[in-house]
Amino acid sequence: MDIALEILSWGLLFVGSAFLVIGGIGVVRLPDVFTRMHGAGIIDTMGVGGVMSGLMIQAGFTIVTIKLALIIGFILYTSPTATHALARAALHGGVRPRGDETPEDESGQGNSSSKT
Amino acid sequence: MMAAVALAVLVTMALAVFRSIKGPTVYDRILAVNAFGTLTVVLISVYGFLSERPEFLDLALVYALINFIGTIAVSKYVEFSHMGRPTGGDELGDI
Amino acid sequence: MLHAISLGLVLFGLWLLLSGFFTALLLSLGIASVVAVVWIAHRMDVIDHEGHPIHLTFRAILYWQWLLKEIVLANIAIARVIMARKMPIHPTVIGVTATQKTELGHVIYGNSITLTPGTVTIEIDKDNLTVHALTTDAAMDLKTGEMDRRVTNVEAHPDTDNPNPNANTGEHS
Amino acid sequence: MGFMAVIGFAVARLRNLFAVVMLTGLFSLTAAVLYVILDAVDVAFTEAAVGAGISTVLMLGTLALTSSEERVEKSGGSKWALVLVVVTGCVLVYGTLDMPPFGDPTAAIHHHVAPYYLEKSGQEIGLPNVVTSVLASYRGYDTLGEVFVIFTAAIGVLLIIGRPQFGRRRSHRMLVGELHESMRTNVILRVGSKLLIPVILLFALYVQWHGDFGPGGGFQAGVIFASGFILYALIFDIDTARTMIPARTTRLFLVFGVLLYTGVGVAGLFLGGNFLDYSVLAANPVSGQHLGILLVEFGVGLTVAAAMISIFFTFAHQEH
Repeated sequence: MDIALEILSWGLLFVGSAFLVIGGIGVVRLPDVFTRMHGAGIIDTMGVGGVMSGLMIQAGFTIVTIKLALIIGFILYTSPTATHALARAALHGGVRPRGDETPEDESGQGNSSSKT
Repeated sequence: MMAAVALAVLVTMALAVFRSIKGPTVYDRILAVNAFGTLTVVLISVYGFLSERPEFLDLALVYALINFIGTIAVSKYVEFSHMGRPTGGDELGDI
Repeated sequence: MLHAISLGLVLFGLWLLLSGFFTALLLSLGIASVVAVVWIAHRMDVIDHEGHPIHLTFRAILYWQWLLKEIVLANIAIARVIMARKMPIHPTVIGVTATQKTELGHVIYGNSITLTPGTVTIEIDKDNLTVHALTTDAAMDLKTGEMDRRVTNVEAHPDTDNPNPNANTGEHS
Repeated sequence: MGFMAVIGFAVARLRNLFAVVMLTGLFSLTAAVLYVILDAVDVAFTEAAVGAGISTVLMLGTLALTSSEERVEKSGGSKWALVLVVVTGCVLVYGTLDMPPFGDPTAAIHHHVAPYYLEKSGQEIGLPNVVTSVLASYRGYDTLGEVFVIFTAAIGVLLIIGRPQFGRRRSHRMLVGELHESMRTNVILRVGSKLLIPVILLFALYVQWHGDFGPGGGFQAGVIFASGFILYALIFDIDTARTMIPARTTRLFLVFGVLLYTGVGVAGLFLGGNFLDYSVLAANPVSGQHLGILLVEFGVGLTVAAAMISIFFTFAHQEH
């Protein structure tokens, strides 16, 4: 394999793993559920993306590469949808985001409209 | 070197487990389980790559899929039950 | 109908990518599966310009390149925030208005916001998006509306369904 | 393993049943990783699909039917229960002492059937995935039994709580209406799922037909297929999903799957072989085996998918 590709791949793997751990730390350290979502977002984007693309380069052009690409695509596609579903559920479940500066009536509105 | 990547994934998994046990709200747990699922996908991919068996990647794909559906289902359930409870008095009796 | 055919083609491509076996039996099973899935999807009524946005393909690729760069930058910024000893976070909830014309455009915008660490779309109501931002920087970035503009450019005009080729730097307000 | 212990302990300690369900999901994921590392890919596949996905959803359905807090009962029996559990645990550990060490080549299992399966399945059945050969052909009876278990379970669930027309239960109609309302406004989930559902279904069929070559097969495919429908039912509303696949259709498929499996077995009988002997299905025993396995797996897939879908709908109809 090309030495440049090798270096690039290991670099990606390293960066990906680093971001995974940072995201994990974020999930533990950040103060409330909404802020923790940003930590999880790091895992889903940079962490997964880095590690998986590192693996892709390692694999060369085979069916493995294609499947890894599918997995990245799938995670990048589903992650925001799932995060949004969760955020919405939390908002409607009455969790107030910390440091809620602008007065929000979004959740109250959502509840009342659905209660009818 | 691959082992280092796997180790990073495991450490992150441990962090996610910690968060899922600690809570405090159900949403934190859902978030942590979702993250854990994603990490499982990565771990299986790395492992599958190490053992050079591309069929492991199908497994990872299934994980990603199930993880997504599970998260949606759980979020819906939570949202639904919170919103739905107060209105539960409808005894219409049809169906 | 056009969407159904293209969905079928995409699915068959996916089948070939997944399978990697090119025997007659598996290919015919693949075709049968694709037909079955397209039929079910048709019954579910999920095939339309939202469920299968072929009309966006080309500009979506350009947009992805930009989004990828944004994601990387945002990742670095948020990672720095998390690793700082005293996390300089200022969680805020802001409302932004999406200028896209279709719901699909709103969805792309909302998901792009969520995909960029530091901002999460927590509620979407027509063209009003409620966004949770981790830091003031992230909130400011969003407020500039660059992402909004770019998503609007990606979006095809739904009435003509005919992508306008030189709409990559169009001013939109 | 450490994870499993921690999670198991937490499951026992937590009183909030919701949290327990989430942790059970985690437990399944960890177990599946363990299976992968032990090279039992097919098992991991099933664990991923069933343990982490469907069972979580079904448990939530149960929670919706009952209450989400466990009542703490101070009972005097706990000391005896503890003793019992410890004793049982000791007996189990004692039992494992008799088992050969992991990977020991002299272990009994490596001497009787395993080498036979591993060596002969290649020429007798001609499939790369030995697990599928074993499950569907050598152990065809067992798998048939499992299919019947699933069939019976689905029938049982349908009989016990699946008679909405008789129950004076609160109507779900209004709640579903609300759900629909909230979903219609939520474009992100709707558009996201629209694109995804065909892909999921196709992936399920891919798993179904490639069970011969890689991990997968009827069980896993059935579950994935069902999960596609469940996603549809979650995002759009349950009534719409129900009209998409009426109860009659799922029941039909439920029965058809079992009949297909049995039918293949009986066909073998008529063609001069034994029950579930696929070699006689075609001129050439190997392709006969192949055909038989393909059909049988398809039967399994149908039954599993139909069973999962009907169980899910039964639960969903009962919610609140």
